[in-house]
Amino acid sequence: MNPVLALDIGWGTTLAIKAVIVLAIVPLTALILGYVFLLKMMSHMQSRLGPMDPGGFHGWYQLLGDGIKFLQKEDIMPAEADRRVFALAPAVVVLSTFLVFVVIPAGPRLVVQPLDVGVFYALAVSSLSVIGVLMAGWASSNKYALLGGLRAAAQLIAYELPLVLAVVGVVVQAGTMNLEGIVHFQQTGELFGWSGIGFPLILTQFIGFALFMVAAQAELTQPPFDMPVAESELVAGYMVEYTGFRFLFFFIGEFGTAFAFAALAATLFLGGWATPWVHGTAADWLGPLVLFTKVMLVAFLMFWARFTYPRFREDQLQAIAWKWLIPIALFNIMLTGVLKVAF
Amino acid sequence: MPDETPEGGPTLTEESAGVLAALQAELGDAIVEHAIAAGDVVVRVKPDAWRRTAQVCKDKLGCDYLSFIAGIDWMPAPLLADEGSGDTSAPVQPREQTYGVAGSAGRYQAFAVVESTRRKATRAILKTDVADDLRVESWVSVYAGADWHEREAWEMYGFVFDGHPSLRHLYLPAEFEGHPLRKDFPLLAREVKPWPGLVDVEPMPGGGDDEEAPAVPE
Amino acid sequence: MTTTDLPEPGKLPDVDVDPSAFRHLADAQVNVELDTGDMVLNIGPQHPATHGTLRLVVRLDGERVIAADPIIGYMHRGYEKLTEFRTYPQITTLINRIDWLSSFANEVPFISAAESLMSIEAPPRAQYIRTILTELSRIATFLLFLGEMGLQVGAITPAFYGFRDREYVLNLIEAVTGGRFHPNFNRIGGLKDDLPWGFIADCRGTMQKVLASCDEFEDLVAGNPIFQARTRSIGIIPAELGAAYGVSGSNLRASGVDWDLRRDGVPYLVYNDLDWKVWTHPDGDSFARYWVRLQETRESARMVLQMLDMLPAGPIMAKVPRIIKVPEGEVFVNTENPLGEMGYYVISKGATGPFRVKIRSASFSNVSILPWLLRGVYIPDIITILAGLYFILGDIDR
Amino acid sequence: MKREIKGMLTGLGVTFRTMTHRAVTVQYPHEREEPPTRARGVIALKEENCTVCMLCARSCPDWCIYIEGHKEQRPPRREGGKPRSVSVLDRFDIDYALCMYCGICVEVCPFDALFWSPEFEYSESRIAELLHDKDKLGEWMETVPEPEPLEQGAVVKGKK
Repeated sequence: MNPVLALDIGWGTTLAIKAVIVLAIVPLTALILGYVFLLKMMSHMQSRLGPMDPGGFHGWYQLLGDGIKFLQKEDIMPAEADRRVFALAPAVVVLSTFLVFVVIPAGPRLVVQPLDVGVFYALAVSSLSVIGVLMAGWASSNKYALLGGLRAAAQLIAYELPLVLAVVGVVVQAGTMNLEGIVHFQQTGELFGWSGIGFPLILTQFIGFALFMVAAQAELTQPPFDMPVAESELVAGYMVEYTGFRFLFFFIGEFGTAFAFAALAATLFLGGWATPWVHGTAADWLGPLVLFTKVMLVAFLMFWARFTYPRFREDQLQAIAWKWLIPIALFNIMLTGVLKVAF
Repeated sequence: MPDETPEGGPTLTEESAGVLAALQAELGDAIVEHAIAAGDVVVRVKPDAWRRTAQVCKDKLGCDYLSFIAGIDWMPAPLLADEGSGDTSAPVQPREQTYGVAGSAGRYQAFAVVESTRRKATRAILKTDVADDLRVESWVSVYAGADWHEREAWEMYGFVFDGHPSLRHLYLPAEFEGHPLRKDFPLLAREVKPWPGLVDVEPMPGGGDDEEAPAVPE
Repeated sequence: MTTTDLPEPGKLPDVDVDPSAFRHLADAQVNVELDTGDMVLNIGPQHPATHGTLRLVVRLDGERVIAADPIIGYMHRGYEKLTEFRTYPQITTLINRIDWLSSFANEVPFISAAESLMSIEAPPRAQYIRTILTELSRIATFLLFLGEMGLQVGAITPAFYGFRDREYVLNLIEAVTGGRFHPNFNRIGGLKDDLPWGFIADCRGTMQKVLASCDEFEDLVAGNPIFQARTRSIGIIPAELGAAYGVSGSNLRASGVDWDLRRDGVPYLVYNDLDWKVWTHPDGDSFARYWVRLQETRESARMVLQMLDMLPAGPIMAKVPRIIKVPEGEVFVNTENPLGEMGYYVISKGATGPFRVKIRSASFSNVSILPWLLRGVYIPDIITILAGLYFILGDIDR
Repeated sequence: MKREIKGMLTGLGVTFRTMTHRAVTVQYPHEREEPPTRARGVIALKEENCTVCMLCARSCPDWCIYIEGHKEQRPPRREGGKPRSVSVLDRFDIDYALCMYCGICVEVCPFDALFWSPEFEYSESRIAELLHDKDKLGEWMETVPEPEPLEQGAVVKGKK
């Protein structure tokens, strides 16, 4: 295993550094996405400016301040709540976000823990959040929260399948489940014999990419699939009873997971950290930047849809998953398989 | 005025005249009186024909649309302040109990407006007297929308609508007592606070010239 | 995108919603195999979808409504009682606050009622300005609706567009009347003031903006397949039942009833001089209500543009005694307000104030159909139905 | 299906287009919109015109104007005339927490002592502090704008 920063240090220290990096990166990415998209892009799409004063430059400090404010707030728990489960639920949600980050490579050697079953692992741990959401909905002892939690469970489970199936095409083409392997495949691949831009898999897996984006949107419970939260119906769904730092956990979970899914999409379909003509040490330094740019691009698409579309109804959502996404995904896998064998 | 006939006075519009003729043909004796209110026909029917009137309006006149049902209390409201006290905050209404167009037999009346969505400017104002037992026939079986209007009238005036499925409080809390729109129900907002217009300019002690009106300039 | 690109009115889209399937499921056993317990959910009085303080107590089987009971009155201010203690000019201030989104339109029927009892007619210029301002408040109300409906269905952005575009119209109203929300601009016999210099030019520009933003709403909301999936076949009001409930205005026109008091009622203001059209939609569902209001916003903008060209010169006040005493009599005046039929039954006994005023407000009757309408729908549909009916709490509770 | 896809894309187009345009927000404390001349922001009092006739207090629908005054003897205007008795305003309070901003008081004032001003920045942190006295109302006189010209076709009244 490569050390993180080309330094020869013991595995214990490495582990500690890795843990710190992951712990730092999840809130950081949540902050960045929250600021760039939730505060700024949404505002401008709605013909407003968003926060302008905090921090001086375009209100960059706003979210940070909000976070600190959340930490200072009183920890309120409903009297009837199942206290232990109630307290544990946000942690479970955030945990699943942390775990996804573990396998996403940000450069040739910059990955917390390369896994041979990286894709499988990432999608598996991302669905852990369902449990947290369900716990939150159940433990809140609130009817809105319960409805929200049950909706979330039904929805996340329904969209787990298309999400996985959408990725299968990529795995089939790249021939590996290792995320680093997939990136390498895309970096070194050739497009009709021309290696100028490598071989980003979106070119052949555009159906998979579209499915992945739709399913990811549902996994993130973002509009048009935000029924578990459904501001105008369930007020805030499973989050309705949460305040202070527990709510902050959900917020970090939401945006951190959005970043993680965007990073997964960027890695699987857009070539991840790879730039085809950059190798070696340069790639070490350029990789995170390239990945970040791609992630922001993917996140822009996600949030663009989020701020534009109304939401479906729960039954319509299920119909879309089972009647459209899954058949299309299966068809895509079949097509990929046939083409893989043919060429 | 109750007994005023529309001679030389206001006239009915063509549509209202048609409504009146049709109502007279259908209801006959049940009509106690009719009058005109700014071109509209006001028909006062016997209390026991109240629901039949609605049915006739809906079936025969094409008045398929219920605008509202409400109550009136013709009793003059008790004065807020004694006469001569200078309190002119509320408009001064006549002190004797008079009734509006088409008359009334007593203090309470229920009235309603029905309209037609199919014929142009076709509508009827219907009134019926409410006796002391405050019982009125309900219209819910004819116009489904009468439900809330009758609940409101029950709450505000205490009218009991026979045949209404559930007379519950509509606006006010369930434990509320009294019927706020009755004229003898006090408006507390106007009683808890003295009228600021009452305070008049007082002359300086020993200043003389009390008779000069303060308001008139040079 | 033009209107023709929208689905044919009357033709149900290929969404997997069969209205007959759940319309009266309330009467049937909903879940045969697994007998689930009912849950009573209390929506409101403080809930994002209730525009204020409407409260709905719904009995649910899963997410399906078995019975719904709207509870109103959290904002009841007793205006009918208050009017008995006030003079006519003072009442205008109060009735501004019944339907606060289109306050100017509220004033018109009351002032007309008083004018009718006093046999006064406002001069033509005043009538035109009244009509212009009434239509402006209609546009302001509907623009908010067009955005708000998007919000209730889950899209945040249209709401901001609604507020933004409404502000242009409110600025016009404020420039004329001095009040964005509560103009208090009508006087018995005319208006408080004439139009300020530059109003006509400003108004023309704003109407173009309104037409443009209607196109935007069509692209962003009405044309969106998700929005259509959420609103089509949801909350169908049959025409006869709607009329019997007293549902009025755009809600009734969306059920295919070609009835607009501006055209079909007792003539008022200057609508008969204008060239305009009453929009109807045969479906009667939430989408139809959205569509009708969208068209009516455009129609109103066109009417305002016409009136700006036709505005006659002259005084804006008729001769009116200094102290207003309204002669004895009764009159019922109803007008087509943005939310539906707004009517005042004024009984005068010759004093400076009325003896009794019955306020017939549109939202009250529009909402009274809810117990019928909500049976058998899902929770998300409650919200679209509420949003589609478009009520103002002040207009329900008075 | 084609219509659905088109419907999805036009929506994205609308939000994207708006994003590229200038936002309509006015950053309030830094920049401010000018309310129109007629805006009913606050009622200003020209104390010297007030004759304590109480008309405004009486016609107020909310009973939110409180006036007190007394009479004073003033020396006669002309030599040898009778001494005049004038009313002097002691108190003129408007409770802006109750005021409905209807403007009836401004209209009924026969001596042009009350004016509308578009001034709107007088919020208070406590509701009782919204009761403003005649000094405060007098200060707002400076913000009262000149009446603006009327639109063409208007009949300009002789007075005012």
